[in-house]
Amino acid sequence: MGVTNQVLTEKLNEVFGGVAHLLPELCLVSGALVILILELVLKKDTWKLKTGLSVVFIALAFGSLFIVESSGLLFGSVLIADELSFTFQVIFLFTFLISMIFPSQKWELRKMGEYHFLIFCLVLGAFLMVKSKNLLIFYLALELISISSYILTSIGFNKKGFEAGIKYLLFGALASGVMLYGMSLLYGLSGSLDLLVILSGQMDGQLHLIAVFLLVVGVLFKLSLVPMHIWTPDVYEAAPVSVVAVFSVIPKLAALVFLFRTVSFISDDSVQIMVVQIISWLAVISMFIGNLGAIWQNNAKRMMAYSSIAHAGFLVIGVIVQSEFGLQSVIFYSVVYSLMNLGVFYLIACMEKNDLYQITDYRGVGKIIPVVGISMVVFMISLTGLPPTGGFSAKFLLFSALWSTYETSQLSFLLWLFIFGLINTVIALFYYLKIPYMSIFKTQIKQSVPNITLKNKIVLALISFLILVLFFKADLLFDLTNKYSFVFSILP
Amino acid sequence: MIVIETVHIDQMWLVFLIPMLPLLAFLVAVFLKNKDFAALFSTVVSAAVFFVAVEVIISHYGSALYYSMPWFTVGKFTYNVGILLDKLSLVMIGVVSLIALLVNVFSLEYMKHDEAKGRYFSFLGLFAFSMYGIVLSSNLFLTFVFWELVGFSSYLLIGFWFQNEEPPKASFKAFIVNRVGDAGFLIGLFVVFVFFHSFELPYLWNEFSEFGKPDASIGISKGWLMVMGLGLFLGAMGKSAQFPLQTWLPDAMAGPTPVSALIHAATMVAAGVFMLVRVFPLLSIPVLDVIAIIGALTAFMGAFAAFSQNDIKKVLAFSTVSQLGYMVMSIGVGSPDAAFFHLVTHAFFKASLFLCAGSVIHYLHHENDPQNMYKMGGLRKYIPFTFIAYTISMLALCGLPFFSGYFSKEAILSGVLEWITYSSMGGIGWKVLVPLFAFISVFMTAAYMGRQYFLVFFGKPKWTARKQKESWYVAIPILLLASLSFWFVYSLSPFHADTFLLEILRYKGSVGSEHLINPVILGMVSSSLAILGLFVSYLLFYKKKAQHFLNKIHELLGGLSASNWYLDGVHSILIVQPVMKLRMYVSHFDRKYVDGLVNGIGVLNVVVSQILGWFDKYMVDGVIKLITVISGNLGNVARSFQNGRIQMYFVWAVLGIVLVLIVLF
Amino acid sequence: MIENHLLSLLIFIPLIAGVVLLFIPETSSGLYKWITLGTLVVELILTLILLSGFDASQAGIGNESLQFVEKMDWINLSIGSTSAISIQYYLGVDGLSISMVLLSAIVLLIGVISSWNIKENLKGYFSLYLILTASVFGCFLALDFFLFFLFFEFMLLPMYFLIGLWGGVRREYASIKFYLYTLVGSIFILIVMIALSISVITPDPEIDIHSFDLMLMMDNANFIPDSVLSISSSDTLLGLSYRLWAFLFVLIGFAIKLPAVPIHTWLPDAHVEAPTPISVVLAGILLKIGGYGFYRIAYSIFPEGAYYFGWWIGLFGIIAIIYGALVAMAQSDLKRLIAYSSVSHMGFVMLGLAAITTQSISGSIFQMFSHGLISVALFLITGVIYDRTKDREISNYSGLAAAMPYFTVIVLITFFASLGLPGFSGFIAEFLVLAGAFDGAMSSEVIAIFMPIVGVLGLVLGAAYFLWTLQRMFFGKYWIKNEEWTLPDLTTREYIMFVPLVVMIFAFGIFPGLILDLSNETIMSFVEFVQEQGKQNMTLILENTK
Amino acid sequence: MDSITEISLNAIAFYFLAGMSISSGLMILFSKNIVRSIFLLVVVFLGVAGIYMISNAEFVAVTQVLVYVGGILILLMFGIMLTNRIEGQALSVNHKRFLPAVLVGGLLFYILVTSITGDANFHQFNPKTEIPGDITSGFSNTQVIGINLMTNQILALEVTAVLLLVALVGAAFIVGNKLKPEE
Amino acid sequence: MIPIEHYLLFSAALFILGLLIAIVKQNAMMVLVGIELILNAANINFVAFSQNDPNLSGQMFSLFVIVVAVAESAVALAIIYKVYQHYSTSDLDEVNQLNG
Repeated sequence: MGVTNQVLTEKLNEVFGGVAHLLPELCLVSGALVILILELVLKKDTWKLKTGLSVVFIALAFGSLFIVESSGLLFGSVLIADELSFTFQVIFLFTFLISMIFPSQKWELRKMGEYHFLIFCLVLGAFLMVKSKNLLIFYLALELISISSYILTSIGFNKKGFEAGIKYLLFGALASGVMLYGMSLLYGLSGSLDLLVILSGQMDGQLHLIAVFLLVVGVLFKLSLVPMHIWTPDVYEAAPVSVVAVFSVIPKLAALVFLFRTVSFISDDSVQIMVVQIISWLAVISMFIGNLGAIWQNNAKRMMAYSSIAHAGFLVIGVIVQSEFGLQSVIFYSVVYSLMNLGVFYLIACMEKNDLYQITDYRGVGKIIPVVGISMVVFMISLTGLPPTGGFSAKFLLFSALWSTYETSQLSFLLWLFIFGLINTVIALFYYLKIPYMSIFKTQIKQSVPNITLKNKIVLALISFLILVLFFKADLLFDLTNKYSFVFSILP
Repeated sequence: MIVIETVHIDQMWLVFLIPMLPLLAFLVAVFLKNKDFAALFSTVVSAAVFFVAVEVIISHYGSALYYSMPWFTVGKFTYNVGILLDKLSLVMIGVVSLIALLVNVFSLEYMKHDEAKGRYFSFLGLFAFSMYGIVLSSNLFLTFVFWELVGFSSYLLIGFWFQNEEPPKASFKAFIVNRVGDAGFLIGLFVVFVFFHSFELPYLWNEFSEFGKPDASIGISKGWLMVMGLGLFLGAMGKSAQFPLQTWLPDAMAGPTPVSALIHAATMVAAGVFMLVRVFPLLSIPVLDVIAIIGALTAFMGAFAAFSQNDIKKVLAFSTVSQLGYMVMSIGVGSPDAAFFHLVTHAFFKASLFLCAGSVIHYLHHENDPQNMYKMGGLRKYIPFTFIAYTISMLALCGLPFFSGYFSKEAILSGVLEWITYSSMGGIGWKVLVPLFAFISVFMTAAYMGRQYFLVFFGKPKWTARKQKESWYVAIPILLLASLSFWFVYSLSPFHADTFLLEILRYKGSVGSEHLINPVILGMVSSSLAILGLFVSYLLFYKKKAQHFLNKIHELLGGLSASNWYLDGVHSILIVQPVMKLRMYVSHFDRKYVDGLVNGIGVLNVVVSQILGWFDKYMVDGVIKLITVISGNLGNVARSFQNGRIQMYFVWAVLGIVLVLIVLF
Repeated sequence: MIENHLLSLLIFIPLIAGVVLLFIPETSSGLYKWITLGTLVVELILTLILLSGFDASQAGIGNESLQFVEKMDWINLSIGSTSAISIQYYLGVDGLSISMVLLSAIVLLIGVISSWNIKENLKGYFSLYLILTASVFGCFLALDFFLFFLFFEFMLLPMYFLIGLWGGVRREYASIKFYLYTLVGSIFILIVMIALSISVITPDPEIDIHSFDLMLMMDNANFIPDSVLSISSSDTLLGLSYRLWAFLFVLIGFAIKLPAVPIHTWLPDAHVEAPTPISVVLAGILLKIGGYGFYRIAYSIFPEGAYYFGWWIGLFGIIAIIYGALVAMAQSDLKRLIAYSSVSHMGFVMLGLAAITTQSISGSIFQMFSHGLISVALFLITGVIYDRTKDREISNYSGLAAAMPYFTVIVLITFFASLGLPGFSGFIAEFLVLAGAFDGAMSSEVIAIFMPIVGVLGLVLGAAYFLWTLQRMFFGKYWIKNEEWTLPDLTTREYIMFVPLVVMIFAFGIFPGLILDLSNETIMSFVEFVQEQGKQNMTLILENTK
Repeated sequence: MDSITEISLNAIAFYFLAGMSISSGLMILFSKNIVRSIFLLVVVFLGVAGIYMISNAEFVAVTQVLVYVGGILILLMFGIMLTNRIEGQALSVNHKRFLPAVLVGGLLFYILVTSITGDANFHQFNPKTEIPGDITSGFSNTQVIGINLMTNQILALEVTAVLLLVALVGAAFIVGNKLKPEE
Repeated sequence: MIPIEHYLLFSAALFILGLLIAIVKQNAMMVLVGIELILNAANINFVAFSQNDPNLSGQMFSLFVIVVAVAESAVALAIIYKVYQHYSTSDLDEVNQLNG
């Protein structure tokens, strides 16, 4: 027993040695708890205080991200901390921060402590997801994100919110059930819960492939990629706009990172190609469904939901490519994507503040308020992927990576992905342009000038500016990611 | 063979004045708003040009001077601007400048009261400029440039009275028909360009040491040689109104009459003949055959059509067509010298005839229908100078001895006979039509001219008399021109043309040069034909004999003649209507199919209008529609998964998974 | 000093002016047009300085032919440690672009003058106009594919808004149609651009620097040996080598812009709905970018495509000539007619290109220049009538010459210039194209002999619809449909627009050397390059992909 | 595992429990009576717990009984009570989409069964040790679980804690919030 | 020992049953029932496989799954309750204001 105790102690030391590396996560948890307690203690409407506290904890988490040594395997190798997870954690915190400074609505979410608490937990889940290397941790992270999301969807406390909440929940539960089933099979087939061990082994037999795919299904659910995309429009339409902004960025990108790891861990080339092929067809279908579905939408958020389905298709190109170039590009794309989505949802929030919900309500707004008009154009052009915006650089880099992989591998589905992906840019123009079209070409029906504060304008201008900078000096960001030659080195 | 001498610009500067002065007149008339001054200036310039031309002719006659300078360079090929001053161009300049001067003087009176006199004289200047350009140019490219410009100024002059219904249409037609010819010219030029790499006439002549046969080093096939020749001839057909492109010329009479005299009788229409004479060495035998038959046909058709015209100018116009046919035919039979000779004589007497007609019209211009011959009559007493000039010119046109027409017609006819003799050695075929038409035309020419003569100047006046005298501005030009139709201008002997005009070409006719037929006999035959023609018309239109017979003929052939062989109708059916239909079809095609690729799909689709409503309910449109319809429908499909029922979402999701799993295997 | 950055100045002056306009308060809105005018005058002056410094005798193609080069690194993306993507700010002119630059300066200046009576939202209009100006210049000056693409795409936005906000009744539809078509085209180009940038590396042994340098792309040696776009690649797609696909894609991309026939339908709509100055810019310059792209990108980078697809390019050129003319003849709207005449005239550009002879290619470039000027005048003519009556139906007018004699003179000259009357620039261009095409058809058999012959027919048709219009609208008895319309003759401002145009159309017709000499040396090298390299590449490709 | 013929008590129990569970499941599927379905669900859960029991997973089995039967089932009953107006008649549920459900379900089942009975290679099931074998040797299953929870899976445990907190707070928040935003 | 394939077949059957229930039943609570069955199916696999695993990772996993299932059910119940308040039904087909 003594020996055992000693081994156990060592084990415990090893495990808890990793705690220090979880400082950012701890900051998030403490932020969540502090605000929750504050909510219980303070009864007054103190949304500014709560928001301020959130921002402080975000800042703390952000700071601690830079403090902790961010590399290696943690907690008995259930977590990977590397630059990849680091980058995405930064993106998550940034998104969180922006969502905290969204224009205040009539139904102000930020006065509820639970709102802060839930977003903290959601971000925590995302943090864990980008680091997870173990199926169990991944499952729990996913559920953490999911359960927070279900509640956040309903946080508007209106009819549609609850409807969307239950739909999201049931669909999510089904998806995670299916994924679990796949996980259980994987466990049986490889004898481990460690992702690397599972995927780097020999893979033979149908069941193995089925299991891998069922695992991927759960990821696709968060990524809102076909066929697990169906919940997206309903949820985006019903949830409050700042929540949607978070939804459209954080869970999606977290899932993307996990998917990237999953695919890159697969050591059997033929299996990897098969999985990649499946994903690339799904990506193509997603682009089409997303873009075509968006065309006739009139609700701005619902349209953006379809847009995010389409963008999921673009994002997974980074997974499909499986090269350094692709990884750098997909990071670039993710940053630009977050910026664009935050910008658009910020804009939508500004409009909702003035009771403008439908795209047709936006008539003439851009004409009256040029900042809104210009930033609308910038965002939409960027979402479409046209120069001179970051959206173009991002798509351009991603497709360059795709082409270069195609050149070396000569896999024909990559070419189709390449072509269909670019064709989709044209389809996308139809609906993206609808917003500036309405707001600039049409004349206003309501006579009152929408109330857009200076702060709103500054934020919009800033985001637009960043998007433009990411075109004109794309290397500022791209070169930052250049040192990330890590992911492939971690493979045995 | 006259050696062509390349000279320096210093020796040529005077020649440059010839085209440039009219251009100056044009610019002055355009930019100075004083129209009287413009008219005067134009006349002065014409006179100056004439004197310069005389000076140039005197100083350079007998030599062949060539000057060329680069215009622009593309690749290694240089397009030149140059002057070729040989006997041909010198004579032509003399003819053009003289007629231009006289027409100008005539116009001073004729256009006296016209509001837009300034415009008229400016156009005349532009025309003269372009015409001199054709005459003087040393290369085919430059010729083409001026060729088109002549067409343009003709367009302007025909459509001078643009407020009326007819002139714009006529000018439109003239230009388009000319363009068709020019298209042929262009193709000819391309062949020249591709095979000879030069447009310079002296160079081209050198390449053809034997007529119609280029040096072997050129490497041009017979086929291309023929294409080249026919192309160039097509150009001439347009300008010189040869079958089937002659329809524009009668219509062009809608322009002012002095213009008809200058352009549509003497100069511009002669440009085609002039050009053919210039490029004569380049034309191969098959091409010449085509030219001959087309010319003969045109000569006959024109003469035939002239018969039942009531408009005084139209008769002359058809006569011009016929005479141009003569000239072209002459080239075709290998007598370009005769053709050119006839060009010169014809220029004078036809210009004179037109001016006479102008004088008549001017005199009657208060009448209701001043150009209808049946409303004239007895004019000889009222405008005696016109009558005199007309008589002389008409006799010249008929080809009677003592007049210039006799010489030139005789030269042509002898050429034709030589040709038919020479080429029918292997049996007589269709070629016999050429002399046949040629001789019939002599008779017919005299007949329709007689008709006009008697209708206009004899009989009882059918108009209200007034006191008005012929102005000297009118009388002098027509008399001068008429006097140039006397035999002594060209040859001492009234029966035998021994004129320098038949010697001016560097080359003689390609066919044998000895006279196979006695010129005197030939002259007698042709004169008797002409006299017969005049006599017949005298009986029919002066003595009013055999009116019944006339009516019969008229009934039978009047329509054919009056409508110029229904050529307009034929053109309309063969070309205009198909093009008009085609444009509607193509436009419809464009709208419906290219632009509306998807209309078919659209019609099938009930929801089309609803779908399109997003942009514009009533757009009838295109590929955009294709995309909108397709993507709209697909969009609906994409959305139809989203029926809001969560358990259906389950079904779709699981179905998706199952499908992927099926694909996996 | 100024010579060193002349090209940048050409691009940035209007850009800065456009931004400055945004900060001028609405109260002094009268200032906008003057600033814009001033900017464009400066542009013209700069262009003239450029012309005076341009050495037309400099032969060669590729790097050695470039002048006023400005080159610096712009975006450097390092991928891992082994490769990088380098995007350069690379400007320069050579014989292919210099005449287009001149054309842009002229047309854009006239565009401003014709914008004088724009009434609403002046600030937006003129700043968009200036941004458009900048991107037009950028497009012609850029030698880096990425930079070119940036300007090419960026042109769409101002154009979209200019048509959509200041256009006619169906402006919104027209603007979105214009945008979509051109975007489809640019997607085609983008595909090739991506593929090229991955295949082409700077000759630098250290690491692979993927480059967008258009000059590098012209040399087969700069392609990564086994990349699919390299000449040695044996890969095919549907039986066609990738290089040929790439050529085809670029061709389609620019053909939409040109526009070639089956994909031209955006043009009539965009023209009809656009305000006059925008039609002017659209017809005068934007269409030329399509043609310019053919030379600069399609033919230069993939010369073998010129041989492989030459026959088809020629055929589509011919179809455009005839088809455009026939459809133009059927139009009842004057502006639509003129729009279709543009389709017809741009067909000559394609035909000239297909033939690959010095004459035809010079002619084709000269045609772009000349059509630039003539179409501007044509659209201004429709503008004159539209300004007065807000109606463009041909059948609603007759005998306008009586009411507007001076205007009619301008119309007459312009129409005749457009139908190719000698003495005007259009004739020289069309003659060169057709002569060259004839030569090409005879000597190299890239195109068929019927093409130039049918092209000549196009000249007849061209004359037909222009003169018919002239006859219907301007001659005959004076009659207008609506008694209330007043049709005064040209105003001073209109004279200021028309007279220089007519003078230039005339001057370049009399002295075509002014333009032709600028590009003659370059074009000779270009033709030689395309012919030699094209044949060589063609045989290599056929061997490799056997 | 070559001893399929070797019929042990375990095996009999397994097939009995499995059969019971599946038949109860089928009855749930076809029954329209909600209350009956819930009780049949108890049977399924118990059956599954039994299978855990015979598969050396006593702790899981107990948890299953406690949490599912004791917790989730009660929750479900509450839910049904709260969300259905009880007016005397039996609580019933409508069935829809039977055809598409059977279609996709059948297909999926077919795929799963063929792959399970096909070439799946479970016999070489050879778990990679995550803790040195000597730690777990000599411990009972429940003890091993305990050690694991405190060492390897400590992070999971903590995350689960947060997750439960979220669910708790969230559920209370959703149901208990008194704020009334305008619709 | 019971062959592992039999465990898998059993769990597969349960999985499909759960799926069918989730799709077919109109009542929101019954859908949850179906999902619980799916989770149970996964758990059976975990437990079955962990028989050979000295670490018992599978059993651990199934424990966590059970816990998460509770949490999920709790939240689900809360939301279904609110939905019922707003829609006066727990029939999911009638809860479809959001579509398209």
